[in-house]
Amino acid sequence: MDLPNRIAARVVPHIPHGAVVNLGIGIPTLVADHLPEHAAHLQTENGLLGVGPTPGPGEVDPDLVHAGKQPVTARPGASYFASSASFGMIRGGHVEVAVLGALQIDARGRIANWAIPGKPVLGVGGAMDLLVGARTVIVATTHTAKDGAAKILEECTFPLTARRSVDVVVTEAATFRVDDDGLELVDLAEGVTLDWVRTHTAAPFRVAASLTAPV
Amino acid sequence: MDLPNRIAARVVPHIPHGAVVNLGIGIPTLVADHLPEHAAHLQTENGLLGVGPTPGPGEVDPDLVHAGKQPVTARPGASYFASSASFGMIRGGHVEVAVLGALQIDARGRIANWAIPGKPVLGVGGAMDLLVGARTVIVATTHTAKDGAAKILEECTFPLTARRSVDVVVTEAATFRVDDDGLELVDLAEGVTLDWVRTHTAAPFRVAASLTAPV
Amino acid sequence: MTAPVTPTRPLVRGVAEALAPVRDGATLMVGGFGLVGAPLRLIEGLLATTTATDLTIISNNLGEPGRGLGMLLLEGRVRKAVGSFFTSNPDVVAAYQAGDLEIDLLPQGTLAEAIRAGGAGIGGFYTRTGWGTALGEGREERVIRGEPHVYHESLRADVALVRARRADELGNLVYSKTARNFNPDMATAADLVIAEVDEVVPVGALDPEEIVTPHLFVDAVVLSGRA
Amino acid sequence: MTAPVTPTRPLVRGVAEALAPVRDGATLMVGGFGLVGAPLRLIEGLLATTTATDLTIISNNLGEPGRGLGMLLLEGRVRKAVGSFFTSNPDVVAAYQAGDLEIDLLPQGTLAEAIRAGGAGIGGFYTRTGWGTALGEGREERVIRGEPHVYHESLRADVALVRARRADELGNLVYSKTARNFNPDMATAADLVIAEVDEVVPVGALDPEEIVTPHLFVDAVVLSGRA
Repeated sequence: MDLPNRIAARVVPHIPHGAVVNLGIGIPTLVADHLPEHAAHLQTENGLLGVGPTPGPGEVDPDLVHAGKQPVTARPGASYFASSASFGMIRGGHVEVAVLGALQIDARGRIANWAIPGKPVLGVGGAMDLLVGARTVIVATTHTAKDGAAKILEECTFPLTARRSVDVVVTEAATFRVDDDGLELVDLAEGVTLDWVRTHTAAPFRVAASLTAPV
Repeated sequence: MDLPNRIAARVVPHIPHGAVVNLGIGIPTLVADHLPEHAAHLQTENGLLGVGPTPGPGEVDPDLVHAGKQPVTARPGASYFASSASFGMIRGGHVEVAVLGALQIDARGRIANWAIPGKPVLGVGGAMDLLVGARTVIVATTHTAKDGAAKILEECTFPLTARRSVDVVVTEAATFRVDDDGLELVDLAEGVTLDWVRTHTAAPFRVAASLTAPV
Repeated sequence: MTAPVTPTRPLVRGVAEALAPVRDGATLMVGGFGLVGAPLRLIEGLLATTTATDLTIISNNLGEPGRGLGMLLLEGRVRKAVGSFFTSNPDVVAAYQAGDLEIDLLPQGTLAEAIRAGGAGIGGFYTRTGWGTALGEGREERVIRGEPHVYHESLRADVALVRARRADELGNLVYSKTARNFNPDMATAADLVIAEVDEVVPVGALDPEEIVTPHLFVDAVVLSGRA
Repeated sequence: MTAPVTPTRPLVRGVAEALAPVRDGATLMVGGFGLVGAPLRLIEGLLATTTATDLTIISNNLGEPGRGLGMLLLEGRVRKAVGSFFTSNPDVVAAYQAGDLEIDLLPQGTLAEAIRAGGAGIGGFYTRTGWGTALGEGREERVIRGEPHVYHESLRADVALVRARRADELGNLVYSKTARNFNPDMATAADLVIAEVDEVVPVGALDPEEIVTPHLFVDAVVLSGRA
């Protein structure tokens, strides 16, 4: 499995069976491929509840796409709605889980995922609404940037997407839960050491008792 | 024809062919019976565009009523919608004509039709929204109250329904147009004299040239 | 199309089971325009299967004398009513005058908009309706594009009781004609949403273009007994 | 059911005739999420049959390079864009950096809500989205039920160009799947609303429960040529 898919697969255990879930663009979109059949109702903010699998080559309907503008299908029981209604669902707290990507995450679990200082700020999409409105937010991201720099930082240097902290941060190496005291490391991927995570994480975090117990 | 129907019939010439029209409860509702077939699209604020005639005794559908809660039918091309959407149409200026009843009308053409001083104020319905939102508002009312008192007054003594002036006032005796200078008498019903109207109207009004020309 | 997502628990409940979470002092939204589109079986169930009292009811009307929400009023279960037209039920006028009932009167469009806003995560909004009238008094004013508006906060409830024609097994809802009215708005604006329907159809039986209330809004479905 | 109300004038127009009222400096809402549900024939018509320029475009995106609204941009017709996601078209970034294009960036939900509010006669509203971020800076704040919100005024346009699947002869509209997106909201929020459809059906052919945009919003219908 490639890196993005490894991360996506690690998100699955955090999604309750039957939940209504919105998957952001990028790695979050891949989560769909790893969810057990029928485990969740996927909402996409361009106006569909009940996103199904990617269509086969002959089955593409140009009027049926997800928020990443890629072709999808609709499951039985799906419904279509206007953008204002879709964001009413999102802002109104009717989407249980949003899985979002992130450029940076701070020590309080707040994320930056829409703008980079020094570049023109010309796109935000639904990121701010999802982060404010979803009942639970899971971040799915590589542990470090392409240049190896830490993405989990004391403070974000990029503009925040919202003041709200996310609930879970999932990387290829580690999983953190977020509470009022900040980040808690709750899981290490197979073959990853606590030392590796400490070296590649620039924010303080607690380590769950389950991970420090003698083996 | 009884008095309410005589008033309703006098409203018809003021409704453009093909207009979207909301008819208030009471005399305004009767306007539907006097509109030429197909002349207007009737909107009712409980969620229907395309109100048709009253159903026959065996054809009543308890789920199909107008804002006065009486059974109606739906014309071909009708549509149903939620209350928030219905008032979106009304407030948003998408209803061309509202015909409303009135308890009092002032010299500027502002109306009171929802509350009486000294009685508990427990009902307003859609009156304020219609008066604010409809592009043209026509009042259909008896010229005087049941006790013979004038309803068209210098100032309303009952609470106003909105600060907005109506456009036309139609009674069994007279029709007034309203502009920035107040009321202008533009029509007298057959057999009604200017003197009668002056006696039964407690607000100043101008008389249109067409009515004062020598006969 | 692939198979539907299996519901995690049965959506269709008995009246008593569905209403069990209603607490004393709760705020309830109840659909309907008069009795048209009112969830009458659920309202009867509130009386017959719960002791919930001291309720705040958000509904366009309070039923008719001894019918619909009018029953709830006569049983002394209602502390406060938020709506637009109560004068069609003389019992409401009497209860108000006796000091037994608090009333918050809103223009009908403002009521509908406040419910829709509550469901859509909008905190409050400005409308021209009511400005310069007795119902606008004491409200914050704001001139927008040259026109005066008044401020209203959005409305939310603990429980919404709504009436629909048909549900599928996921809880997607479609309505019947003007019985739609406040129901779809209220179905978005409460922590617990219970829908009374005539009929439950299999998943996939409703046209995805035609569904008015997507299932994510609906927590429980009760049969009206009028299929 | 009785006979339908006869339309007072033909609703279906040619592209040039429908677009003739578009003036220099006009504000246009244009439906679509990227190119999905975008009224491509009307956009092409703006270029081919009008000289309208100095336009303000309210749309989620500005098309793709040389496609949809992207064409309008390359022809120098667009002065300002109001939307939520422009980075997918590098031409937009270039025009902005060259100082040729003004941009007003809104969160997508705020954009949709502002359009819906404009159509529904709501002057402005408060949302939590964007509070405490760069996009919330300088906006009026208000704490509602303990949560900070920011204020947004509603949006209106002179003309809306929307894409639907099907119209009836009165102008009632139904949409196709996720090509619905911003189109029904925009159809409510402009002085002149032109719908591009694949097909026009007789009055009565659409189910009244299924109509998404009632005809009172629609001023003209143009055929997409893709029936």
